[in-house]
Amino acid sequence: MADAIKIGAYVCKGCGIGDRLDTAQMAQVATRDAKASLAKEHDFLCNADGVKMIQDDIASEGLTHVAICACSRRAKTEAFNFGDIPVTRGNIREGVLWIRPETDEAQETTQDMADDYVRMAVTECKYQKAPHANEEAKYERHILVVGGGLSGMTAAIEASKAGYPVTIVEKTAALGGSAAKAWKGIPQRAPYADPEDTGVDALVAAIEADSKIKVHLSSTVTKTSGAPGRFAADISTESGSTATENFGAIIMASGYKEYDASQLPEFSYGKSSNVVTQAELDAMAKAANGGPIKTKDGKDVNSVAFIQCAGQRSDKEGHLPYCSGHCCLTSIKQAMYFKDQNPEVDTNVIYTDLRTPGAGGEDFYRSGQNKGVTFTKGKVNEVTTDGTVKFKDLILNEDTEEKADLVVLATGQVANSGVDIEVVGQDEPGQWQTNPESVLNLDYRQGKDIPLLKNGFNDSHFICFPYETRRTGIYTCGPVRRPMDAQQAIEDATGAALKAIQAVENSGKGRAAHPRSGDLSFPNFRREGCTQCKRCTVECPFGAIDEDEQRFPKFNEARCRRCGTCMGACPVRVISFDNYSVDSVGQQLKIVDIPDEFEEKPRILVLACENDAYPALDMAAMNRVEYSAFARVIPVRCLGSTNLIWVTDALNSGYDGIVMLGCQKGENYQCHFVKGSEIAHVRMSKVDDTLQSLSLEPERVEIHEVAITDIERAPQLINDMADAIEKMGMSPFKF
Amino acid sequence: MADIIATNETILVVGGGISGMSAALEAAECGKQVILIEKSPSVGGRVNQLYKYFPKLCFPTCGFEINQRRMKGNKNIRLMAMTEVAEVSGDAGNYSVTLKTAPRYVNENCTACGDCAAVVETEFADEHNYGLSKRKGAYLPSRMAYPQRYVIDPAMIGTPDADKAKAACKYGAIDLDMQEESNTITVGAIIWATGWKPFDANKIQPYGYDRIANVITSVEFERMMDPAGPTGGKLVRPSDGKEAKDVAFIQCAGSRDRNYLKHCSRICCMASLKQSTYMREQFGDEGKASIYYIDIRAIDRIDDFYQKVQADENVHFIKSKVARIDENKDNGNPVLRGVNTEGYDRYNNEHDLVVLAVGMEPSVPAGDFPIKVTVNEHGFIEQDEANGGIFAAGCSADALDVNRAVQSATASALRAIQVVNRVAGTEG
Amino acid sequence: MAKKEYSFYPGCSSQKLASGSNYQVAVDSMCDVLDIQLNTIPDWNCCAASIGYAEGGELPRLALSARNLALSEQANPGQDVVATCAACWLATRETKERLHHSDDLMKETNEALAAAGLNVKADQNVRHMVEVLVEDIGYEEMGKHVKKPLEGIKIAGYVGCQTNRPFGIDGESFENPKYLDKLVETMGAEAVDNYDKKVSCCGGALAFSEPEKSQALIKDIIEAAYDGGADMIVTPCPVCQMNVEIYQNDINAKYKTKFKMPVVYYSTLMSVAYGKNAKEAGLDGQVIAAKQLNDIAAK
Amino acid sequence: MSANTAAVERYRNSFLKEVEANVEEGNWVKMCMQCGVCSGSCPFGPDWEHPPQELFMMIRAGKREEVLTSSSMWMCTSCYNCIARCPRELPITHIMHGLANYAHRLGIAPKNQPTRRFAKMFWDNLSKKGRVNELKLGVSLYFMNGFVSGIKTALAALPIGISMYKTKRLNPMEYFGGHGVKDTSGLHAILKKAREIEDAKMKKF
Repeated sequence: MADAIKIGAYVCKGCGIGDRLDTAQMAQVATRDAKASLAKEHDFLCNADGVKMIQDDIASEGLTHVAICACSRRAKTEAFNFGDIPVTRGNIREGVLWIRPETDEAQETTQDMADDYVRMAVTECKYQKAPHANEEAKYERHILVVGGGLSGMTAAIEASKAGYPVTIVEKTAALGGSAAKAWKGIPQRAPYADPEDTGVDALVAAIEADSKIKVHLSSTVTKTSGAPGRFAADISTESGSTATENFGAIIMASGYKEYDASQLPEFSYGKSSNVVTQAELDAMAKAANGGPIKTKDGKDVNSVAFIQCAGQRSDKEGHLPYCSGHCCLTSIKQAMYFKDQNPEVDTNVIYTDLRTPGAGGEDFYRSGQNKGVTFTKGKVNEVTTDGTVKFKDLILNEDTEEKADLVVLATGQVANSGVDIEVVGQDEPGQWQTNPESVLNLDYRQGKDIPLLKNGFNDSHFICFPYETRRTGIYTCGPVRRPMDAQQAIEDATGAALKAIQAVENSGKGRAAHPRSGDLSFPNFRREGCTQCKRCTVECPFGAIDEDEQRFPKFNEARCRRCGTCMGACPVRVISFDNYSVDSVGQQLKIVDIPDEFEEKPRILVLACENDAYPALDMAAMNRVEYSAFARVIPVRCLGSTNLIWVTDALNSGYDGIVMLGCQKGENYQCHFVKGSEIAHVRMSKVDDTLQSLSLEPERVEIHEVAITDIERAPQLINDMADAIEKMGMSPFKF
Repeated sequence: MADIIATNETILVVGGGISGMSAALEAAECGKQVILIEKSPSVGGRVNQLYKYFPKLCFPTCGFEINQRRMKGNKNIRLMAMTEVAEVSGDAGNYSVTLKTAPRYVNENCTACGDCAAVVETEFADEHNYGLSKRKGAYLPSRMAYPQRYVIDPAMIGTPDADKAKAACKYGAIDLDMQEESNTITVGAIIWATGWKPFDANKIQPYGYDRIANVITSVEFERMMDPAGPTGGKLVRPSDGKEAKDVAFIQCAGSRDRNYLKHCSRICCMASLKQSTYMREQFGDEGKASIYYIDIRAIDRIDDFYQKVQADENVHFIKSKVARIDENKDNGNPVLRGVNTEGYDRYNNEHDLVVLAVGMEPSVPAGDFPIKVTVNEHGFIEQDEANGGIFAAGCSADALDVNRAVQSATASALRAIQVVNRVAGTEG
Repeated sequence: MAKKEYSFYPGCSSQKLASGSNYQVAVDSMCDVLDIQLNTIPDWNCCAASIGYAEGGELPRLALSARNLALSEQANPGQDVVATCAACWLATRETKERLHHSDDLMKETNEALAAAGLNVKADQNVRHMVEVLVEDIGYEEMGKHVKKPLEGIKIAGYVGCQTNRPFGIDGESFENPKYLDKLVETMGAEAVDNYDKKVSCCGGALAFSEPEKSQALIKDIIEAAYDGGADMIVTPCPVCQMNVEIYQNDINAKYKTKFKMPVVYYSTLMSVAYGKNAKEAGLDGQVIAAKQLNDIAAK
Repeated sequence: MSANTAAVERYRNSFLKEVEANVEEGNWVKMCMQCGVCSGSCPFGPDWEHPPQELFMMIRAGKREEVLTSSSMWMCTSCYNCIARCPRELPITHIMHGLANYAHRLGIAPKNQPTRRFAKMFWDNLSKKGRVNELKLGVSLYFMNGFVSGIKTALAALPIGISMYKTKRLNPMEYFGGHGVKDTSGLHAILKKAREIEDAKMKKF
């Protein structure tokens, strides 16, 4: 293919490049060594005139590819956009000029560096194809919402309002979920003073009136296969009948169940009918329907004690380690049930930290106090069957007790998040009880449900990107994602609906989802070379790859995030992208000029993750932090895409050291592809064998976790390698 | 400036902080036309001034890099920096908006080479560092500034320094005659994401922010940790530059208080818990933190972060709203006076430095919106049918942490899309 | 400037031969210069200060101030009520606000007043003399009348409690009000800046019943003034003035200090600066003589 | 009240309701969020056995005896620091006054609490003639602990008296007459009526 293409190389002289480097030589290198069809210099490439020159060449010379040897790919990105023409960037300004001292002795090595970056940019071009959307891309506007509670109904209505048809699958016989069981809700509008209607009835009515929303009651999803744009879901009724429908995207709003209070014997739950959970109290209030709430045995209630964090925020066995977020507000709301009906009823909320955040929360707290609800900072140790609450009053600093006609336990939310596919069958004591039955029944090789983040919730791990699940086109919302109250659930569901719509639109055009949103490339797979080793199917962080009937990997492009982890995993290198491949990197590192060992000019290959490490090096350059002129930096999509062959090739072709810079891995991972960096680390732990076989020192290959703020450290790591090489001596593999 | 193409199917996003950027990107990635305006010279907003996020202790610039790339690659977004809304009229599906764009004095030729800054001498308080350090009169607002283009401070215009800057630029990027521009456009929906500002600590008189050198705000403390910040990443006392190894954090500094902001600002508890980890990060076992609080609001799953901090014996929690701070004239130490209400202990505690966990105040005062929207008594925009096609995102809607702000922004993007889709008549 | 008229509530301490009588003398001199006319409320009564509560309780206490307001409405209709004593001002203003805050209280109070054929609307402003000076006269005007600038005197502005809290002077903060300092500088003297104890309590109400406790507070107030290099303390409150001035010997005895810190009223400062003699300025009322002021007055 | 009932009443609102009904500004007590800024702001802080915010918690906890017999609220010197700083707008100074007054009326306030006794004299002094008669007040104060100690205190205070006399800020003649309002009968009528109304409002608990 290499001869079919026509590459134009452009060397910019602006920003001091022309003053410090021999750009004519660079242009020559482009054509002579890297075989660019033409190479030109320009004083100021990114301005209108420079860009026009390139456009003219494309038109007149019929260039198919353009290599810009100027500033970093992160700068002037918009200026160097020529539509379908693939563009590569040689990072001369940030990558060479700004990290090298302006001295005579540095001149030669700096020029070498620049020349190599020209060679690399042109070479990368050769292995670039303008990506075209994959054929399997389908445009399906229909959205599946699993769960008919407040979150699910909201998601459905909001998606429908934007013009997208929705199908709701609800396990029970009615819409409404937990919210429907509440007598009233926490206020969501100023003045945040009184409990207000839950809004559930209105939602149900709106859904029934909405022709674009279909509802399956007493139904579950028994199988989900396919990918964004072409999901197929089996919806089965209790009676056993099953219908299959197609969807473009899925919203999982399977909600929560209340924590099992019978695990709190110390609070006499189950032993006394006057010890109830928040949900039970709301049911009693609903039954009372505005009248006085009686005890289960029909007696008047003159005093109520609310126990916050019952079995929550606790490391005790069987308790929930987290805070459920809504309980403080809920207890205030429930205390108001009594106060509004009869101010003479005493209501006391026993808490350790009263958590009523935001504008509305604090107003509601104040309103509760105003109505005579009292609040006691205390730690409850025991509730006896006669309703005596024994606790330590933390303000008065004494052990004391209160006798109440009714005791309400603020037990928390446990997510209905399906099976934990990463800790299969997990149900050890001390853990929240994970749901044995699946919600989505995904027909994915990696498991039936969405991977969990923590404590059984399917939350995103990214603070900036709250909707990033590890299953493309499937978004969770409401209390299944994170403990939350109704107001948050509504906001969350609306956001999830947007993401579902986005998935529909992008998968329809074959575009990637976050973080490479818009990327049209997708993994090409050379079936005949495949050895069915399954590494790609196992390692894909997004469960995009299944197996077909003949046990070959089956790529579901629309599920793919284009990180290239599969490409890095493949031992026989049969996976590649149109614009990113084993060659597009491998050939770059090979074209680098490797002086023989007596020249004392070592070469260090730096593979830097384009998300954090590469920007960090760019910003180091902006701060004029220097690093070794022997480094040759190549950005990679994710360290997970690093194929061992690059390391072997580099070592064989005489590189003296290799530095790999990826994102943080482990519990607080920063890797934008979740597992990429981690997988790379595992993969590279095996590189020692390669090194031994070549009888090279293991210190020649280093892999590090780097943050985007490591402006001093990232260059330092490169310099450390340079020093190490100085000690170890040059690689013997220079020919 | 090139013509702005906008129709009543276009969504206008006001404010380029994390909420505005997210709303704009989410809508644009659904294929909608978006105009994103930001009043300062670059996007990023408050989070870009943070050192780390809680509870992951990761770096905001990391997500910002991704968002920048999303923006660079998306033709549906038109970003206008240094631009504010002057007037709005009309209704959902058809708003007429007048935008005012302040002169940057630097055009798109700028390559961000920095030659202009090199020759300029005049210095100004650096907004990015809350005025704790100085920047040149020709400057790049921050290392990650986007658009990556320099700015000439308006105060430079007419000075010889400005001419020096112009002369230094080889690319004709500096245009000292640039004037304010006004553009009136039509849009279908507006997402209001003007965010928050730190509550003015001078108003909290008992804490002597205006009188005591070693009383600072949480946002200032955050800048100190940034290696590129005013102190080069060192936690030092403003009074004498000594290392601040024993720091007191005062919660609800301006929040939950009828004298200041009545609402709870939600983020401050987590912010202080986070900042208490900086003490160890910087000083190891010698770093000590004391947190004076009323209630620790580490809501939902991030409560485990609170538990982690609690387990650190170098972090102390005192349930108390500090009554007053005096200065020990001999060593410049702030002296905190108050009562620990858990069992009534009276304290007069000296610390090296006091950090006021200042509250969140909506950036736009209730009266200053260019068109009528429903604003609650705390200054946040409420969700209300009466707002028509105007939707609040992030901290314009409530005191929110980053995660919730982005959720809110994503939700507001859909609400805006619902309006423009109705206009386009594509409701399936 | 045209003559300004106010309905004046002098208060017990201002009476002839009472602890604050010198204050009254200086106020009269000051007002004379500034062309302020004070129309005393006829037959005014005590406000019960901040100690009457224990025996008096709520309504009787409020009724006392209400009576004064009622009498003021009768005799000086439409005029703001002005008090020179912090306690008097506070009690009266509090009464006005409480009556307007609660219709019941208004009703009950008027029931009580009716017993003496009185009725109160309480719609006039109730102001402290320094408010009149700062808001109605203004520093500039006050400065114009200075004949003998108080050069070379360093003065600590001790605002104390009740002139400052809970109402305070508009635009000033509770923790660091600046008006006394501005006033001092307007009179040509130097103000101690960031005077630590500016708004600390002198133990006021408890000076008699708990002398040790309150004198401990007074000690700090005077000490801080010395630390600030003050020659004297100035105050707008007769309770503060008395407490801080007259117990210095006891304090010296108890704490082995050598305090001899004059404590004067703002009105005394102003009268001297306006060229009044020592007697007119109430300087003869000083238990601890303010020598520098005497000297200037004598010039 | 017996120990058992006490147990039942704990953290019930009976005493809180009593305070709301009978104590000046007592209806604010429930609004406290236990931040303690009042306790930390009081100039007599260390002298409080139970600072305001703790008193409020005790009221909620139903500690009627401990609260009303406490000397704490008598420590209030009316400096209004607490009111100025309270984030919840509680008129703490007035509540303290109210609690003291209520305990005093119920006759269970600490007998020898000096401020309580001084306050009574002050009121008697002012209510008789309508204006405070500083000397009488002073003299009776000195003798409030009995004749002998009275002489002592009087002598101790003598230098002050003399200095005040010298500066014409104290009038010996005042003891026999001195200041007062003209319409004493009217004033007494007002106070009598006010007291009647207040007593009538008092709820039984």
